[in-house]
Amino acid sequence: MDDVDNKTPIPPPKKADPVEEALRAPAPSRALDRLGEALGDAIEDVAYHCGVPIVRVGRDRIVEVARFLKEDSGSRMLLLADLCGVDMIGLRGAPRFDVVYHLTGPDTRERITLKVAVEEGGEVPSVTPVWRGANWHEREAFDMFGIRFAGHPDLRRILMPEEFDAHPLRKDFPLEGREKDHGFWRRPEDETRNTYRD
Amino acid sequence: MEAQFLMFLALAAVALAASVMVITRRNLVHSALYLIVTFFAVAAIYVLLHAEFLGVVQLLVYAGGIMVLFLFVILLVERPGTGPAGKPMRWHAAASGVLTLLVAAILGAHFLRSGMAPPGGTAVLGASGGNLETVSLALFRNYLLPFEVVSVLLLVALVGAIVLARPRA
Amino acid sequence: MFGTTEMQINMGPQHPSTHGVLRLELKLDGERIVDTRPVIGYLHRGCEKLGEDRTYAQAIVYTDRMDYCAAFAENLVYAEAVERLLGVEVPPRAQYMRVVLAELQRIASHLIWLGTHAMDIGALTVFVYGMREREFILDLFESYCGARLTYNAVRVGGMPEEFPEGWVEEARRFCDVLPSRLDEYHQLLTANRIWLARTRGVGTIDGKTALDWGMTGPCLRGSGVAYDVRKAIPYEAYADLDFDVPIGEAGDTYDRYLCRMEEIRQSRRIVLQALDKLPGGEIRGKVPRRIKPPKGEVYHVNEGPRGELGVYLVSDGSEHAYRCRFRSPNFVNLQALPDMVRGHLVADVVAVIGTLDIVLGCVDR
Amino acid sequence: MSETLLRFVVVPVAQIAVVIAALLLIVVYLVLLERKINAFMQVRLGPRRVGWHGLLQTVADVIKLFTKEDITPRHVDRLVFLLAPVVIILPALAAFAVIPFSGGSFRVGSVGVRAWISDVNVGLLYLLAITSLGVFGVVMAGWSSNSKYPMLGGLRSAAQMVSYEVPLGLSVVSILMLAGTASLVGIVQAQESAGRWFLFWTPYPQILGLFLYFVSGVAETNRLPFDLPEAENELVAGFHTEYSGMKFAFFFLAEYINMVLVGCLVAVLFFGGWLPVTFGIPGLREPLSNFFPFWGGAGAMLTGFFWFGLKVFLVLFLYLWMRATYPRYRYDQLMRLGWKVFIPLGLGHVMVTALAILVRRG
Repeated sequence: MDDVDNKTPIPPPKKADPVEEALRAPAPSRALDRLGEALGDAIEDVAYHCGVPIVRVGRDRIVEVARFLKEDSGSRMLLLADLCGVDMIGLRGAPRFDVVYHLTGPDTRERITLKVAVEEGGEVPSVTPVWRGANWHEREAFDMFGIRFAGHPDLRRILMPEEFDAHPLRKDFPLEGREKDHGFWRRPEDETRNTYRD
Repeated sequence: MEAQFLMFLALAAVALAASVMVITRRNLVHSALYLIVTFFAVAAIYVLLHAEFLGVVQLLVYAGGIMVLFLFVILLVERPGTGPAGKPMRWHAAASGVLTLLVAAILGAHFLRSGMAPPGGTAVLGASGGNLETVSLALFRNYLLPFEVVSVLLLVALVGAIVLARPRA
Repeated sequence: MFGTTEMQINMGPQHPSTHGVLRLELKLDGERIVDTRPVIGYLHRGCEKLGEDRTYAQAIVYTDRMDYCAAFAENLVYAEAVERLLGVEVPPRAQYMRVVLAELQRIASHLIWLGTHAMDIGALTVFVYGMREREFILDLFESYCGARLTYNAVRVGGMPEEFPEGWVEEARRFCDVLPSRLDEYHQLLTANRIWLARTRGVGTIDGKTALDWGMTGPCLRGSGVAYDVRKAIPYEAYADLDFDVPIGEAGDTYDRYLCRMEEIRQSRRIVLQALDKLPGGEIRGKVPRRIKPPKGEVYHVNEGPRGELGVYLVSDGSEHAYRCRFRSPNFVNLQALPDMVRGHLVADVVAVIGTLDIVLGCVDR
Repeated sequence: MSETLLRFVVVPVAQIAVVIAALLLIVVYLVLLERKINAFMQVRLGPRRVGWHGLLQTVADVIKLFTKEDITPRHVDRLVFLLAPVVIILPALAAFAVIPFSGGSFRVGSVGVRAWISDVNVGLLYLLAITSLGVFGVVMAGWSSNSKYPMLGGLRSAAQMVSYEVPLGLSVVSILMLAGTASLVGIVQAQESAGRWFLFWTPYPQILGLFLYFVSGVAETNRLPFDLPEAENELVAGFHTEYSGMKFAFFFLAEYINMVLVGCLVAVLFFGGWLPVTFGIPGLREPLSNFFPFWGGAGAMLTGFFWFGLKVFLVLFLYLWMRATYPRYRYDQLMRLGWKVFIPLGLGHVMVTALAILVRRG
């Protein structure tokens, strides 16, 4: 595992690049405005990138925020386009993971990104009650990062085999090499076998 | 005649052996398949007696129709490979023994009285030119009323089965 | 007297009509589906992990291997996402070229869907007919980029090559042939009583539920929701092109079938328009040799043949993506399968898998 | 050689041998024909490698199947598993015992030889009975495989065959009434003496009967669009999923023999068997009935083979055409079609035919 340097913060960009400036330019968002009015205290931070607001939300408030964005007549984020985890270990250290929600309003044609930070071994409330489609996404995030979702109906591995014992998208998971047996191919009767090569 | 008698003996032996298998197999599907063999042998005996129509109908109705339904029910109800569960009850053996003896006694008495010679029916059937006509004449002319009564009875049974099988609202 | 037990049956991962290595654990009452549990991951190759290990330009190759029936769409969305991160403008000619190829790819992909879907329902001939037209498109792609399946035909900032000589005429010729072939398919299927019996009222899902599951693409539009990324959040040159978005009403397999069939026609329309309007000029934007986007992140979507293709890239300022995430429309659409087949018969599972038009390479990534 | 021996042993055995050999040959080329016709309809070429235009392709396939390792899975019910292919192919072959392939006759010594193995007066019923036995092979195969897909296939086919036997029988009943005999030879002769096929019988042409018979026949032989017992896209290969090599070849063979059987029956029952196609022109009848007058009865028999074969081929072509055109029905739809459409139609058809016979008698 890499050593993580928690002490030195990432230095801010030295010179304001016009392209970068344009990328970070705030964009008007009706959904964000409505959210700010109704649940302003849940918003921890707002950033913009490529014209989409990125809203950092408190971990306990995510279901509330999600439900508001979906059901509020002004934002109508009916489509949970994507939900994924990000291992932030190389960017900020702790808390280790971000869970990222990409929402789309099919009729408002707006998009918004929500982010929730969670430490290793922590739990994020599941948004499956809000969008049923979150089910497999959350299972995948669990599978790939080991992020647990509280209240998920069926939190099992989805892409990796059930007996696999690591979380491959974490930054400390090696891309190659077979030093460690992750439980692949191991059946109860051949406990003696270590890897599938022998 | 001699050849016919030999064939009868062979077929009867097959029928009997298969029937014994039907009741001794623990596997329901095997029993059903042996029952088909029995039907086959009996149909062949009919043909031997120049009752081709009966023989064919035996196959068509019993082997082709009823046994398929039997198998269907067995397959649906039973899981493949498992025999009927539980031991037969003790009084079953006693009762079936008594009944077998009784039937054997009645048949034996009958045969002893009338002799083994077949009754002269086959000659009559064969002479009237194809027993399809004979049977249909008997059914639709001589015994029309019983025939119709039986059909109505079957219809009633059919309707009854549908009523029983209908899902309760 | 007698009780019946539910039957557990495994459909796949080796099964002729699960479109690859999808495995379904079916619970049956007779032939009626009580419950379905899709099991996926048999084709998981870790494309996201690979995308984090390779440079931005190298990672395009991996996108080919996800939806191998529509590799160009995957190439495109990834390249566009990187362009967004870089803040690079793509020259108009490249934009139109991309549209032409993307729409041809959509037609090819829909033809595969049509063929396999019809074959699952037992219509053998449609499959061969669909392949015949698809072959034409594959030839076009081959003469453009040299590959027939995994194209790698997009570069960050533009296109790798000009269209070769005579290519545009060939593409036009294809567009001329296509309508009569489409009529052939319609004759074979659209009014066929058996086809209607097998697809009407099968796998019905209403628009609200479909959105709730996150479904996109023709599967969503078949349920009457007119959400198409090409219209909603236009990218490339789509804003300048005139086309309709077909939507269904009932949300059943038949409506989705009609939707896709009409989409083929619309795609042809787009291709013809784009070829007419094809501007001159550069095909590569100003992209540095070493692609090092500034810190930031982007979630970019395209309308792929099977739905909303998304790419989420997090850049830490280096040559590799810090986080590379592919949003697969198949993965999301497949979730709704248990819902869509509950109470139907085994044969309908096959029809619904066909109508979802999944590609397992894209589901598992 | 005594006449009895000749009449009761040599001639029948020779006939049976000829019929079986011819059937096998026909099936081999029917398979090739199917592949070629489907290929033609699907803008393909079909087999072309083995022999001239692939003419030996099926022969090669048969050799392959027969030399393949014969696998019997461990979990099967051995006896039933081995018997099933036999049970399915025997009725299919036995049915041909009563099919009259042609008219005419020739003499071998003092014994007249006809183009049928036997002419029994319950021929039609015999056929119905014997073909209804084929279902046992399917059920046995499905059950004994002790595997879920074959089991479902077996169940489906039991239900399907039982259901479609009824409309099949009903459409035959009206033919029976028209001919006044259940002998297949008698049926053809009745059409000969009536001067027209039963298909064009006045005042009530048996077109509905033909439709019912053919469609039910397709359902009985498990061909598209009714090939549910072995629907490869749902049940992998249905009841014969666990079979391989020669045993699989038996199932395959039985399916095609049954197709030929349905073709033969349609020809006999509706198209006048070996009678020539005269388009209703009376003068054509004599010359078309015997292309080889100098050979007498044998010439007439040969000519009859030609006409009979032509009719059977037409029916088989229809089979193949349907396979290339139609999607597959769903199991419940198939049952609904059988019970709610075909059986009432068949009953009505019998009634109307009876009425028509009364009308004709005056």
